[in-house]
Amino acid sequence: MELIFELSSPGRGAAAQHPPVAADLSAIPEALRRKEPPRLPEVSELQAVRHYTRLSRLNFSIDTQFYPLGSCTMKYNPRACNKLAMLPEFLGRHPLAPESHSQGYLACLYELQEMLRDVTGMAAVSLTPMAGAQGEFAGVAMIRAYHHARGDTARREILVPDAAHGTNPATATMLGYVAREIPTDAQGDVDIEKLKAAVGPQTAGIMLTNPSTLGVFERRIKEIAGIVHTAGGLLYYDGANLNAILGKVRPGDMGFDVIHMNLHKTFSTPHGGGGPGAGAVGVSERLRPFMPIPVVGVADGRENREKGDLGSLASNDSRFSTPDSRSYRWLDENDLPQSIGRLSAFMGNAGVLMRAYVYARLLGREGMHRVAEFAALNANYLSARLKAVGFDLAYPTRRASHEFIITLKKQKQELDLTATDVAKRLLDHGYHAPTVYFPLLVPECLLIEPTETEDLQTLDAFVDAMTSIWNEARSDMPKLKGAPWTLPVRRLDDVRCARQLDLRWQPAP
Amino acid sequence: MELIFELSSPGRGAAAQHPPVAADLSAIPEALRRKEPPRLPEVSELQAVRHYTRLSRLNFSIDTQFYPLGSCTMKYNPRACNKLAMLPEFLGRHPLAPESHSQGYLACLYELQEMLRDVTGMAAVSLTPMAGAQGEFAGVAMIRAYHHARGDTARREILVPDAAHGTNPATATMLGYVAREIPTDAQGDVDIEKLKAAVGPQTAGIMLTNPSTLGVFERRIKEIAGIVHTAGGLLYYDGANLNAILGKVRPGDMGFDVIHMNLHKTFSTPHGGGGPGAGAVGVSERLRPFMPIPVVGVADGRENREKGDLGSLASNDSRFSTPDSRSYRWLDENDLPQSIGRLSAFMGNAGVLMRAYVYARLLGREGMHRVAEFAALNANYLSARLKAVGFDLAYPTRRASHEFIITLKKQKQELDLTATDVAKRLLDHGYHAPTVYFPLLVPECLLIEPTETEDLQTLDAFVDAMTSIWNEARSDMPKLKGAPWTLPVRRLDDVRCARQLDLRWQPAP
Amino acid sequence: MPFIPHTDSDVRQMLGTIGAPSIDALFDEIPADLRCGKLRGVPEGLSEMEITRLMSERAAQDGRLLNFCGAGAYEHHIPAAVWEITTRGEFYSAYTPYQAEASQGTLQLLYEFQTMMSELTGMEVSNASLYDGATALAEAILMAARANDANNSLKVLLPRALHPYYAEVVTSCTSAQGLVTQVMPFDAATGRTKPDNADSVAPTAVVIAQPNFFGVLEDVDALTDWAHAQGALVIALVNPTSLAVLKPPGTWGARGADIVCGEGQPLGAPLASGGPYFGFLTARKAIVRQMPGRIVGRTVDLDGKQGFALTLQAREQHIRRAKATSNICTNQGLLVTAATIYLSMVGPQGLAKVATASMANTRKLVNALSDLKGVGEGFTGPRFHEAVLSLPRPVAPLLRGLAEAGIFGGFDLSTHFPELGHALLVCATETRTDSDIRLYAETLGRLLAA
Amino acid sequence: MPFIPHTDSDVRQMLGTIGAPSIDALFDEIPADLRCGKLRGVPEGLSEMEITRLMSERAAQDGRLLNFCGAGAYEHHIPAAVWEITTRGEFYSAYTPYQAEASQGTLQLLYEFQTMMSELTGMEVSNASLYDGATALAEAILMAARANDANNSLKVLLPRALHPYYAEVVTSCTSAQGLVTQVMPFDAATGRTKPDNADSVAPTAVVIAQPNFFGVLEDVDALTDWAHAQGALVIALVNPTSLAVLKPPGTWGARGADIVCGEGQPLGAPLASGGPYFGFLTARKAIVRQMPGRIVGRTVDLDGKQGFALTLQAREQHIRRAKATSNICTNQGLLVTAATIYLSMVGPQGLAKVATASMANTRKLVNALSDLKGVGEGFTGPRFHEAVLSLPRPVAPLLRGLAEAGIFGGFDLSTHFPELGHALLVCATETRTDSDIRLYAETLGRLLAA
Repeated sequence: MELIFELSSPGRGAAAQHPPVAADLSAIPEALRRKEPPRLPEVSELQAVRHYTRLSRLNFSIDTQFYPLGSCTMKYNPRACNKLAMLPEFLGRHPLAPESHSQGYLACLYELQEMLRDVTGMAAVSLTPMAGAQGEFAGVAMIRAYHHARGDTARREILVPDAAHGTNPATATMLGYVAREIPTDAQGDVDIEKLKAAVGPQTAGIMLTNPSTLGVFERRIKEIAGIVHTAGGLLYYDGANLNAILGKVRPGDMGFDVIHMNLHKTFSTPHGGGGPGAGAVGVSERLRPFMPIPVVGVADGRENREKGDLGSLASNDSRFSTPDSRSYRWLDENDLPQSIGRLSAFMGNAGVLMRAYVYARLLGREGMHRVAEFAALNANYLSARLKAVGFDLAYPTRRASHEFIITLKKQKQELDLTATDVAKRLLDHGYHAPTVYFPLLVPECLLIEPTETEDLQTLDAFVDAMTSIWNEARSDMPKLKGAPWTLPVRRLDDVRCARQLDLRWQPAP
Repeated sequence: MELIFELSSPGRGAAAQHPPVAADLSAIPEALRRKEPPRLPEVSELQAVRHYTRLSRLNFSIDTQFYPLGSCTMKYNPRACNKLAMLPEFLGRHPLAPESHSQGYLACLYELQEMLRDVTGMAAVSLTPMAGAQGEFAGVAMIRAYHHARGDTARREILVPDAAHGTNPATATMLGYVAREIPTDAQGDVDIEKLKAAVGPQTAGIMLTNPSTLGVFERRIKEIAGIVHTAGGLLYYDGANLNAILGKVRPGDMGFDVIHMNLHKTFSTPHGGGGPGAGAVGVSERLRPFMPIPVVGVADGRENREKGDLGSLASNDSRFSTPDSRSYRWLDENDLPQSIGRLSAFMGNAGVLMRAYVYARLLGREGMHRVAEFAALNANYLSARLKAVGFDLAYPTRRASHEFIITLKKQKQELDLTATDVAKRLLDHGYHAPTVYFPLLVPECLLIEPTETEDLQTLDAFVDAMTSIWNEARSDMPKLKGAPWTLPVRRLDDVRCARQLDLRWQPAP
Repeated sequence: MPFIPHTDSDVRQMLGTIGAPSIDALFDEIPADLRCGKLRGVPEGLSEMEITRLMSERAAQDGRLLNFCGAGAYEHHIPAAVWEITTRGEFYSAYTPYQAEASQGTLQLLYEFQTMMSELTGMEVSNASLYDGATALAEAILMAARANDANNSLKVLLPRALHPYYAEVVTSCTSAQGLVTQVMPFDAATGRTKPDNADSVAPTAVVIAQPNFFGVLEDVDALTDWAHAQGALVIALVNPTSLAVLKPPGTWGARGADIVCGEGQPLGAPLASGGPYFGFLTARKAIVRQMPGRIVGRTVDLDGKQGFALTLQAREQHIRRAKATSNICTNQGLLVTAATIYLSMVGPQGLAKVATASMANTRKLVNALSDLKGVGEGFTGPRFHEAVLSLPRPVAPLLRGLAEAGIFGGFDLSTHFPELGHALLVCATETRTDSDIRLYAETLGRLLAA
Repeated sequence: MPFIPHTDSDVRQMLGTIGAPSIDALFDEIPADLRCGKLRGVPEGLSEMEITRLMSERAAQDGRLLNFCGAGAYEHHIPAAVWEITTRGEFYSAYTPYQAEASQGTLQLLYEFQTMMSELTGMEVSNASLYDGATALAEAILMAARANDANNSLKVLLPRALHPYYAEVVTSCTSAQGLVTQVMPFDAATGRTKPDNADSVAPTAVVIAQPNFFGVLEDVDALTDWAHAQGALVIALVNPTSLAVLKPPGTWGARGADIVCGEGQPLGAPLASGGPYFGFLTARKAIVRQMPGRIVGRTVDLDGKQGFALTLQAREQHIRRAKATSNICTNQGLLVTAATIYLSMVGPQGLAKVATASMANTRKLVNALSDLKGVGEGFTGPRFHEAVLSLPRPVAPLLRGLAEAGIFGGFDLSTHFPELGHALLVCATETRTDSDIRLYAETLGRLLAA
């Protein structure tokens, strides 16, 4: 498709979108004025609408395709979440608006904090981090602040399993730590002996995902927690895989001190083509003083109310009204003087939080319990069916959690079939590719996560597509190597893209 | 694509959409209860969202394609019209809500009436007809009521030019009239001599479009008006082509007694895949008592205010506030005892009227004048360019109005190229087909209306596509006869469709 | 220039190609004395920013009343997805699907809609919609007159317990074709329609409303058989929500209704001040060629692949002109889009719950209001989700008082049904809560006590 | 079961295939003592109807204040098309475009966005967005520290006239990596920043905010040249709307800024209580490999056809892990979608009008308020669309009074800038009308008179 700039004509514009005045630059000192206008597109409103509507149609999306994308939890994004977060009053609210005119909004955030606190088993929750990676940053920053507050500044290492997300070591680095890798054993568990050998007075903490990115539950988690805690370190839980255990087991109960949640995964806020996300953090009692601000509290100082209090929402007549008597306020550095501080100009990705709130209320208690149940059912079913087709599971003796790994190691050797080939050919079948080449320690891997919102027919049709690819690898390899064939473009030249950098349109000279 | 019913599984559902109660049928007398539930789809919310999102992508639309569709005025539908008509308060308003809580809504309708009155040059406007055809019905019904009110019940004929839309004679029939055809002369004008011969005491009126469906302006309109009026008949203006003359010439000034406007054409409300439309009617002074109800009036009885009064809206400080002092009310049979009555349960397609109102205010006075200017510019440009390619214009000596006709009479004889072939092949090029085989009196015709909202590049690209087809007709006729090739389906079997009626899905026996 | 994409240089180039000196010259065939000047009645254009502010202010001015009125338009929950998908450009800004190959989205959806309406009503065939419930009734009557070869008296029996505006629309739309209507009275105690043909002329068609305008459920089997016995075709006017739980018209009496029609608004269309809504119309297959409006059929393409197209167009005005079954051209495609998505999302179980929750809430409302002194139930017959209440005082001032308290209390029956005294028609759908109902009762109690 | 599509028979069939006796058995690797019971802190689920009512009530509870506050978030008109297109499922529910062939819509849009931001800022390269303006500034500082080979003092000069929350975010995000910040004061009369390096350590980077937090326009040429003279890289923190009419950072001083960043919210993102917004970051091409965040490039496919893909991924955490330029993973794709459509719809002329209309309205507001007794302008420097007012009384109670009258009067500077006394930061964008401004002046006048 043409670029929007190629539709542009000098002097064209969408007049209805212009303020009804002439542009008057006279109030700007001459030396500060722009000499040439920026080369933004000059198009009509119809041109813009048609261009971006057509562009959108080049995308895959949850609303149009199945995304068995491991570690990304691409589940249905209920439309109600979008619509209700975009009510005119919420959209029109200035972030610094007075608390007197923000009680409805603050009530939503407060209740979201409380619900997240309960599902994670933590002592308190801060909603401000704007993405998983920022949640990780906040988590490790709190670990650091905790040690420093005790005068313990010698801890320079963060332990990270080799299967971890790249954000984990990257985050450790951003906080000034050295990331030290802990290997995984053949069963996909952390190698406990290696862990024991690695911990010490230099250990600030460990960053774990459980179930791990290998798609299996870390069975000796309590033992790991004991080892790290004994060494004086803290445990960080990467919430990327929270969907696997929601309502089944809680990070707080496993012994974690801090957790970030990807609300755009487990709480189904949209991925939006790469964001915005939201990475709320939950903390144990000892990390509470260090939480990032702002946090929402109850104005009468009862913010440390007991678990379950929110349950009272369910008991009144209309089943959903807020107790009238409560009022809310922002907690800031005055309330949390040891806070790691502010991570965004205002309150993080507020609109994403509102969507997560709506989703959580729609699910409710029973719905939360079901998330992991049906995510696991779908993953184990798909895993069993693909195994029957002939695909090799990376951890065939383990239960799949909400995701599982197929390895093409054998097929690569025998047929030169790669994970990329399967991924690209799946696109032709109308399925988004699974996550490929991650986790790094499984060769030619496909990490597959169907999520709980996909139905049996869709899973079966996906197995049909995988079966067809399995057969094609033996009958028509060029078809696989050349895929995709039916998309707007065929395989793109990534090497050229990085070498001959073309990062912006320029007018023809 | 599968039908939604083929995705259904017994017991599945979108639970969040169910009222939170069990269905209790005990209050329904046994004899009146349904025994078997209707076979509606049982699908998840994601299945429904994905199915209908994907279905939508099989459509052409203004937001994705150029529609040079003669007589249909497929112009840009501003998104603001949709958004503002769907503000929660407007959507939540019950049609019978008290006037005290409807002043904002009534103000919009009243001002729309006033603006339409001015652009048509009529004495009064009623907004209630729900489509062009219902506007026609209302118009002819008023003509009938007018004659009957004078005791003149002998008029049994409505005159209709042979080029007219099918709705014109169909409407005459619905009102109990005989539709009598008047032929068109070689220049595309009504044959005046034949008209003179046809009028008489049996003539209730004449239904005209001007410019006609031949895409040319009826130059002797004043003379026609004189002939019909002298015979005691009234003149009905079919507003289908109002876009051609908006702000240039007014039906009221041409001598018409009644007009319907297609707000979904000239006032750009969406076609919606076949509706809803809105067919407001304007009337001359003598037909005012017969207008369909309800109409919006000013509560102080000043509903007959002079033209131009609305202009005062433009003069105050913020440029758009409503004069505070005015209040509005519904006018009904008590105000208009001779009304032809009610044409819908409530106020017609109210939401469509709101969209038209927003559009009219966005255009404003100057914008209205520009509609016809640029519609004519685009049509005459396209006509000139296609003529240069070699296509034959049906009326080469006439100015195009907002549309024009190409005839393939010669190419049909020489090459067996039909209007259908061109239409279907254009779909492959990404353009909606022009209107074909209408008007009926031009053989193998394509009626082309580009509208004022399309830009020069789009028109040029369309000419390129037409040129390519022109060449293909000489080099690769099977490519044309087999078109379309790139759409979800190829040419459909209409004959089978009508003979082997399959009008609903049935479960496999 | 809002929505005009032409630059000055475009205009010059285009005029050059045309060979015209100016845009104005393109209008040189219009007699000069007809050309109009400035449109004085149209104000200057607003920017989108300004009209947004204006409309927001007008919306706020009207506010939102807590709604207890039905009377032909029902406040139901509409899933957010319904209108987010319906207003996608591909549905919203598409044309009528005459070019079938470029319109498979709309056409398949309409085929699915026809299936759903056939299922709900228990009939064999459905059209793709009409304007609204009232005009659907008028079209059903005209269709019956065309289809009833055995009896062309052109007399139609309407229940007195019919929506008064529907009765007016029937008259507006059918009288010019010679149809005459006659009324079947209702029983003063039960509110049910009495099978009654006052004169000896056999009716061409009998209309049975289920529920009737008072919300009362008719004895449809008896009425249907009685009508058929007189040689009339039976037209069922039904609430589509109710069909999730009520006997479908196709199974009424011994032979079933012949034509079924109604207002589709409860299926996903917002109240929206009265429109756009849509009418539906289903029938026995034998009379499909007398149906008005568009119909979609399933067929195959050149390669034998399944596809959908408008069919039976020989009935329609653009082919048949003066001999068409109706002058209808547009239908309510966008609303049908919403309705089809709505029905897919609520499903048969959801729709049954909507129906019974609405019934239960109206029951609660009637109970709460009947506890007030002087307030009583109007009728004893079984009912769906509306009810008539008799009040001890004139209705209009009470409704004004309720509106001042933010409540739209219902439809005042005293104008159209003076025989009922101070009668009010109320409705509480599934969207009303117990506290809404309590608020209504308390407020009305206060007004009655004043 | 909301959002769970499984029927009982599906579950049975699936468990059979798996060979598991129950769903619970799928969790048998989790130690029993860790399994949790009921989530007591989560209430029962609501239907969509109920949550719709609840959210509507909460929205109504907060209402809408007439807004005169900027302070980092600006109320601009957003064309209706922007979010209607942005929330189309294909943009809204799409994943990060790692599978380029299935993501050309998002990727081409991001390439267009990068072009637009490069144009606005006058820089060679742009990334595809960061979280918000404050974190974009923090990332720009970290990037400068990596890129400035000549000076690794890790000292960064920030203007005192910087958004106080931005300063806090910079500290939160950069201090663990050893960066230290030092403040450049502002001139008490003009409000302009003074080029001032209090100690002798040469800074690694100097941040110039244009306009600064007080809305005052800095002498950016002089500041840029001064910073470069000390061996620092220059980071421009800019309001993107202003760049339609203000000198782009790429042309500041003799050599131009090195890195430009800012808050993208004014470009099509609603106020929305503070987010989601997006940060933008552009730079000289020479340091592109030090950029954080995603970058899209144009390339070709196997057939030589143009296409777009994420590029320079070797910088990013999922490839480079502990050695990445940042841990950033998600960006703010959906907001960038809105911004790109916004900029296409307003175009260069529209954006210039937004900028100058906002300047003019703020000028009118300042004039109207300064007419009140005891109210004065805070600074004499030229300004963009915000202004500091000095009030005769403490600000907080006056803001409360204004809020009671439905007006959000601005940002109270007295907490963060006590040296300014009773100072209030106000803003009137193009969305404010003359009567809005009059209403503010009248209301404040009344409060001051009380």
